[in-house]
Amino acid sequence: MTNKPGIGGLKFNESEVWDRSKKGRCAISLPKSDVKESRLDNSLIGDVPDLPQLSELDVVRHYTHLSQWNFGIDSGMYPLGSCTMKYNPKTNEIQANRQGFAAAHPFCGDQFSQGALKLMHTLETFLAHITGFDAVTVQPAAGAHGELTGMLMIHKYHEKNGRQRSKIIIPDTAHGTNPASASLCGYDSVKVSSGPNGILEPDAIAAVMDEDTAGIMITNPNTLGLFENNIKKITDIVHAKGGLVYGDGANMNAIMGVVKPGEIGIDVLHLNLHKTFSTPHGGGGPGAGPVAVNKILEPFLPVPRIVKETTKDKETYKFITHSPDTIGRMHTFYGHFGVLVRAYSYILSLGGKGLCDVSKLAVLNANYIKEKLKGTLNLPYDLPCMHECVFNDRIQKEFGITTMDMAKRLLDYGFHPPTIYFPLVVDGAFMVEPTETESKESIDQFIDAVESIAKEAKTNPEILKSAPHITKVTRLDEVTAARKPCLKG
Amino acid sequence: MTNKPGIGGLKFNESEVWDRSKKGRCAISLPKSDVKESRLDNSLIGDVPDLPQLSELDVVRHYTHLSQWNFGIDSGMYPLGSCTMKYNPKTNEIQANRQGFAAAHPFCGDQFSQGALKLMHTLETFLAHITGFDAVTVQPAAGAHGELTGMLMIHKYHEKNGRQRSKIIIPDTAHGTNPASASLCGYDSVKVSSGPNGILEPDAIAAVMDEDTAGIMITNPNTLGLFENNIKKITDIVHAKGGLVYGDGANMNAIMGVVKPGEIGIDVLHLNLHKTFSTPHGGGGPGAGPVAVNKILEPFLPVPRIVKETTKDKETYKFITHSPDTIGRMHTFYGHFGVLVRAYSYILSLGGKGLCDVSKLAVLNANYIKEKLKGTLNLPYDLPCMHECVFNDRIQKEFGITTMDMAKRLLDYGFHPPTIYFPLVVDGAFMVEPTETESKESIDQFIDAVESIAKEAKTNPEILKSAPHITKVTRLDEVTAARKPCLKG
Amino acid sequence: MRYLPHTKEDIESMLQITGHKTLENLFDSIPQNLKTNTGINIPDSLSEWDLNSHMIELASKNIPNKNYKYFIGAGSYDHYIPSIIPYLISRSEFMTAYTPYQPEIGQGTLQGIYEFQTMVAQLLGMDIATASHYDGGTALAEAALISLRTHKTANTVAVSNLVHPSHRQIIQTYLRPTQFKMVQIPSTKDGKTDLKALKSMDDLAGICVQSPNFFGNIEDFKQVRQICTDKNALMIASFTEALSYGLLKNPGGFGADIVAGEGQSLGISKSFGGPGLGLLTGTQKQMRNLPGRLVGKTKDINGKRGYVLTLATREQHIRREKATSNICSNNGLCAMTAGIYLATTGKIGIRKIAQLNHDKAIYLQNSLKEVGFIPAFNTPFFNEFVMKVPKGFKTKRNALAKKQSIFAGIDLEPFYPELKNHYLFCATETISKEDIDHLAKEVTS
Amino acid sequence: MRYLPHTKEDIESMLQITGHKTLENLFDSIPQNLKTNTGINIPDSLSEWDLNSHMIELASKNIPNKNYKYFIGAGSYDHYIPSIIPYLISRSEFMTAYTPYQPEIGQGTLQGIYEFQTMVAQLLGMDIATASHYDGGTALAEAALISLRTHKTANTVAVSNLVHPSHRQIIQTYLRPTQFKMVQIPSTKDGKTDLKALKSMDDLAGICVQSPNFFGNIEDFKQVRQICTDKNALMIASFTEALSYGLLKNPGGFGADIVAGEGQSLGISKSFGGPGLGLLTGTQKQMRNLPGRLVGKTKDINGKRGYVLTLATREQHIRREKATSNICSNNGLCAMTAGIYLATTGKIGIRKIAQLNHDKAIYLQNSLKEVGFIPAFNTPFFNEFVMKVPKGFKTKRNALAKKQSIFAGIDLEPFYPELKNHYLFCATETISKEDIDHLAKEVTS
Ligand SMILES: Cc1ncc(COP(=O)(O)O)c(C=O)c1O
Ligand SMILES: Cc1ncc(COP(=O)(O)O)c(C=O)c1O
Repeated sequence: MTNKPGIGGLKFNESEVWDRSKKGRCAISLPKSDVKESRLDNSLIGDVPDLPQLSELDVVRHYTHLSQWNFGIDSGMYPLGSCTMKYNPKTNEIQANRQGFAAAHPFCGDQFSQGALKLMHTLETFLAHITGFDAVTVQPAAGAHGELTGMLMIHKYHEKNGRQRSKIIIPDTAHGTNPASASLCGYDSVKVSSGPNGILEPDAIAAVMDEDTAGIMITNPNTLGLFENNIKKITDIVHAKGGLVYGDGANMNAIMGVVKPGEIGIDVLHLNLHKTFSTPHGGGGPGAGPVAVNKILEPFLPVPRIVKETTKDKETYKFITHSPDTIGRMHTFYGHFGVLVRAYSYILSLGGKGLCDVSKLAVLNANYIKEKLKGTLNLPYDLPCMHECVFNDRIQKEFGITTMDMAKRLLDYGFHPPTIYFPLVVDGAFMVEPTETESKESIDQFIDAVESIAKEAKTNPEILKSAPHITKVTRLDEVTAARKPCLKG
Repeated sequence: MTNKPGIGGLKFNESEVWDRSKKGRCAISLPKSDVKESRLDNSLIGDVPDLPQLSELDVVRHYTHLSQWNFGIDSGMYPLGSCTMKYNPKTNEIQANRQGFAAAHPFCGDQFSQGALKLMHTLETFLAHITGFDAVTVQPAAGAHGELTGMLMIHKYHEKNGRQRSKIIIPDTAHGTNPASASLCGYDSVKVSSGPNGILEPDAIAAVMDEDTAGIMITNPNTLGLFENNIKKITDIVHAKGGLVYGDGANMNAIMGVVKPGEIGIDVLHLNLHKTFSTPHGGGGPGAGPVAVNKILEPFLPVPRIVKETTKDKETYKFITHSPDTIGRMHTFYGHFGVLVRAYSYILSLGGKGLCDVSKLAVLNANYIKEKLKGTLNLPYDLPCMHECVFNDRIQKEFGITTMDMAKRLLDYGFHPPTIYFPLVVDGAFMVEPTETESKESIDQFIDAVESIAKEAKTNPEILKSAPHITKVTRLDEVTAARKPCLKG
Repeated sequence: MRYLPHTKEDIESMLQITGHKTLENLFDSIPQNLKTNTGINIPDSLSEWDLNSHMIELASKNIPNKNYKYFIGAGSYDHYIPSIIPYLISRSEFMTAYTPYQPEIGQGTLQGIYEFQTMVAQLLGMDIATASHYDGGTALAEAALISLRTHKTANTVAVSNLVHPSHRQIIQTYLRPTQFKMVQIPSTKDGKTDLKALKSMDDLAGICVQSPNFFGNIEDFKQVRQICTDKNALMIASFTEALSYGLLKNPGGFGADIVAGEGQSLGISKSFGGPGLGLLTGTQKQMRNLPGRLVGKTKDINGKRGYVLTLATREQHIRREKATSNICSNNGLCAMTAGIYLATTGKIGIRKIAQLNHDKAIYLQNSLKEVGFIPAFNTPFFNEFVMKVPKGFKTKRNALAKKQSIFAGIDLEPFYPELKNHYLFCATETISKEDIDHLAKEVTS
Repeated sequence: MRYLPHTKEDIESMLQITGHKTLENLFDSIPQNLKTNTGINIPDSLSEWDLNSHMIELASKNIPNKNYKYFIGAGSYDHYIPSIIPYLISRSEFMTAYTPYQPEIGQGTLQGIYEFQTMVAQLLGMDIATASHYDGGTALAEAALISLRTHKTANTVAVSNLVHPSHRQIIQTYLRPTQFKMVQIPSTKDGKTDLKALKSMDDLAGICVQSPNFFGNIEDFKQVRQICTDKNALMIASFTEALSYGLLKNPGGFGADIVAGEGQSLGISKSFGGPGLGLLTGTQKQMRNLPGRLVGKTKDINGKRGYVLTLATREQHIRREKATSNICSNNGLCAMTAGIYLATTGKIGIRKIAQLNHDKAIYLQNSLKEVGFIPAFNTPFFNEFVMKVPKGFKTKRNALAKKQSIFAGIDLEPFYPELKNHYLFCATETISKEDIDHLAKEVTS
């Protein structure tokens, strides 16, 4: 590949922050004290925490250098499957940082929080429209937190019906958070395998669904990037036995305006605002995992809920905490409000039609990559895909090259690698989700890179095995890290 | 040197912006049109400028990549002599970007611009206190612009006295802007050499000063980092012959609180807010070059001027444009207001005492480097220095190594090189100005780097001649660039 | 739309490759009956400029007067945030990265979080700090679950009723579907956890006490530790005001097994309650029981220092249904923010600022005393305390909030019905003497 | 102080090396009589927090109402600035770098400015654009000097009196000490430069006409070019509204030799008039006469594409007293900003936004007509125009400014005494129909 995005350049070593410390420095501006000092009883006072002592410039350089070692969406294509790494618009940051939002105290009272309440309430309505559900809570703090919220509601539902159940059906393609969330509700996961073409088969579900099973957790489109065509049959089977259907909506980016989970038998669904709705992932959160439900489950939504009261002359919004069947509270306050502001801004910026375009183009990009690369990499399921496509290293294995090697080599080419070794059903999975904000040009560059790496796998496998070469550090010893954990300095 | 700051890492190639262009893209959000379109006569309408067509993410990635190729103060030590590259506090940016300042229109009228007027007037007072002058204008847009302003005032002064003069004395150590500014006023530069110990000798001045000479331009501390000890004698000589003394205050960072130019015979002085007063240099400006004058020259200050009117119940500020002897206007509006806000914030943050500390520590850092490195590099003038010290490559020459080679090698070590080949009186000058915001640790690292490079000069000169090695590009062909200029794509 | 780079030509040439006529055809494989025909009922795209006006309007509905003054805390605190923090944190290399699954290009996040773990462990006096949880409440719920899961026999956790009310509710929510129970420890009339009552409780897997507690009062962790040892229960310490440990003896010092709490005070904006920062720390012994991400230090194959996510075998993506928790995305950028804040304040700043919080709170309490407010307890506190208010206060308070955006105390009755006319007050370093004097005048006049 | 890293120990150990007892001793070499004993009479250091309050207060004294509306331009224009621009420009790698004297680590600035030069040349239809000047006025003064310096015989430059008044004043200031003269070209009653009068002027080195001119009217560059040719004078075109060339024929198209003007409209905030962006461009023939920085494209020794500052032999640091100008630091970051703005608007956006400016201005003029304002001229304009106002307007205008931060027109009398009761109005894309209707109502009622 001629002129790959990745090249070497000058970066900076940076010691651990305390190695910059020098007794007597302080980087914060100390507010002047205008009242007299009041000493607490000595028995209550502790030693001063031994934090580093730096100047303001020390701090700025330290974190500037650290940032320069990171790869973000603004640095290049980030086709991390199942993560929907789309462009995070800068205007959303401006909105979230407005004093009226950023400085709002959660206990000012409804009367003084109308802006925040209206925003959250409107966002709930938007998300209900997008997913086809009757009610939404924006309280959950992340996708997994949304899953737990949803599963708690299912659990409470069965309890309310007077007979709790003990199991939950989870496909082998599910994300790890699904079974983990179910376990937190005391449900045993019953694993079902997807069929020969990567999607669930009704018979498989029918075979395990019974009156002791609370329901099923389905990710649709699933983590192979395939749409679960039998979803309606499956939900019927589950419903027929009194179970409920949990939908993992992390992949909603594929189907906005095309399919509404609420219309095809899903009872409860979570969304990842930090995926589909462009809020930055921040190197590990914060995200937000709103949960949408149908009428049956609405009574179980967590509190507080937001209601709108319209009198002829004005609208007012308020929190209500009294809700007899609620599962209770999931967050200390009302969820990740700052993240909600960003998602709300994104939805307004795209508009209803824009969101439909998003899904079409996301799916176009994924299918384009699938078609272009399927000769180069093995494609376990050669079917029309949705937002992502999953390859593996079967072809390269013969040269002793693994998915890991190819991923690391992609770093030298200047790309963030795809998600690897997930989903577990594909061994050596190489899971590519381009998202709609990548242009044809950058996608073609990515395709070139993968093709050229596939060539190298034949002609020069060593360069892959020893990759990456131009990053600040190369492959790290994760085994020792886990065997002799060093978790602080 | 073990563990030098500079290391290699992953960066990104970036084409020229138009190579990213694709017909039909637009990265700006188009305001909706709520009025009907009115066509101008076709004869007036031009072809659409052929600007690149990009998406928002294209723009963000393009400029993010470009930024990653740059070295700023936040990246590391930047000891560029005569440039005072100190830390640029982030809070100053916050202040300058407040809507009340950033969105202020210059023609709102005094009544609606009291905040801006008060800020500028107060800043003028502060600068007068710091420099010991009677009046200040903050209108000049940069140091050289300040020089021109000052020289125009001197010119007008002589004119007013009924006899214009034709020459101006300029020491060989002066910055290039000095003679260039004088030329703009039609003065011929009379060059005087500094004496054996790098400063001007009264006799040399006396020898050239006459009734046809408008005065002298002196930089003090001078560009060798030395204080002009004979300044008083010199100003007396010049004044005795009816000349005036222009002071280049670009190096004010050395003497705040120690010497006030206005008290030692200087008649007019410019300051560089983008040096002494921490405003960011922005890769080539914008800066600001306020000019301070004594009573004699005050009538000649450029218009508009800002005056304060105090009535018992309130203070008001206003612009006055009528000023019979003024040299006229230097800027379309009132100068680089946004830069003034930053400098004003800096002065308030340091306070009077803090500014004195600044100079002491800046001078301490420079003397420390001078002492530590004088064995390693040749020190043409081994005298107590002020804010900077000037070495050269005399020792390394013997291995065929030049200042240029050492500068380029410093890049591999992760430091911005000092100013090189200036001042012209020192051949192969290597001019180090650390500023007060560099800690002893970073200065010691710099010293280590220079020492280790000096060793390499002996043991491995090739590595210096071929430096830099880890930057995105290495030495560029400046000759062809100038011979066959390619100034646009 | 400026976020969507595809031109008509791009779409056509790509559709040729994928073998579809139109974009709609990409979804042909989905059965028709599953597709929606209701569209998306959301207004058309707003321009960036209309979005700005809309959001300015909406934001202004929250805090009308920009010179707001908060005399309230209760889990969300108004502290100064140095301008370098928003700048550094907004650098896209931090802001737009995913969880560092590829450590070679995530060293910025990884070293930053490793340093955060270290400084938080320092602050709380614990061996191990996790990379972050959603908030104080969810972190505390995880702590409760650890004690319950790891205890041989007991299936009850005792939680002081002076733990933040929301935190107790979250624990309830998390425990409901399990076989575990939560019992509440009553409080004494001097506003502290009733340790005598605690002594009489049995079969406890864990005992959870917050200090400073919801009333702002400092609890007696020494005794709590003793009781935990006697009852062979895990000592779980919690907090909502992280800055208090710039001044107070930290829970680690008392031998807490697990410390969980809220880190919002460490440079994170209030943002109507979230995102904050869930801190969860433990002793070495708890290492493998602690849920959530952990960054560890290691070397690359050339021996260069580097950092990785480690001990993943506790986590959902490896252990799936057997994981210690379902947590995946956490509050990484808030942890990075707190890390920068701790490095910025440093050893000198953290103590000075903590002391200042205490000084202002004492001055506030004295000022209110002088105008007829009565301290509900005389127990040492950090920057929050409870006062019985004179009558007529409620209306005055609302007027102040409405006219001047001054928020004077939180009515405790909704949380503790027995505390009619009791308000929880707070003062931080952002409150000046002048502000306090002004408040005192306003609430009397 | 947080900006000063030196600890007591640092200072002591460093003084040992330098051989001084105290910091004061560092200045012993300076004769005592030269030292000041008046100290620095400036208040003590403000904390970051007190600085914030102080600046918020000061800033609020400027534009009390944040929903300001500007119906004024006159060289400073209110245009939308996309949020990506402040973000990108504030990245410290751009913001805190010096002029790229070491190109190997300044490629970001260098390529960015090279692209800026290219796009500006494109916008104005010229061969060469310099890297930037201080503002439109100083750039124009440099242009005038070029014509005067390079002309064999003439020593006069003719400047239309419809060139921005400040620009004319700056030219005056710059010419005063020289042997050069400036003469003004009168204007016609349809608000354009009087070209007939110009024809009668002789011995001109350069002729300078602004379009759109200070009244907003579009000048006849075709004729100007003809006259310049006949008189063998350099044609210098100037402008204050760079966006107008998104719609209008550009000066290069008419054969201007030099084009100088203000680039503030290209993504730069008004900031009370500065820093703006001085644009100075010329034909190939003028290359070596153009003062200011120029970035050129070249290769490194490995043949890699790269950029450098070039043609430095024109500049003060090489040529010293013989330099084409004394300019050194210019407005680099503003040029980078404009470059980003031009790349963001692009070919599609620049035309749409320019057209929108014109549409709003026309709508504004019509609305004002309907309420009794009379157009001073009927000459085509871009986004500014002059109206004769009904009496009583001045007071209404002030009230509007005071109460609603609406600034309706600039009184032209101070600039052109003959134009009593004439105001210069402007409308840009930031003004909505609603705003205009509101203004029309306010100025009648
Ligand atoms: C399919 C799926 N479900 C759930 C999750 C969990 O979301 P979160 O990380 O926000 O908890 C993810 C995140 O990677 C996911 O990809
Ligand atoms: C001594 C001296 N004088 C004058 C100047 C010119 O200042 P400016 O670049 O702001 O025009 C400089 C800048 O390098 C300088 O160092």
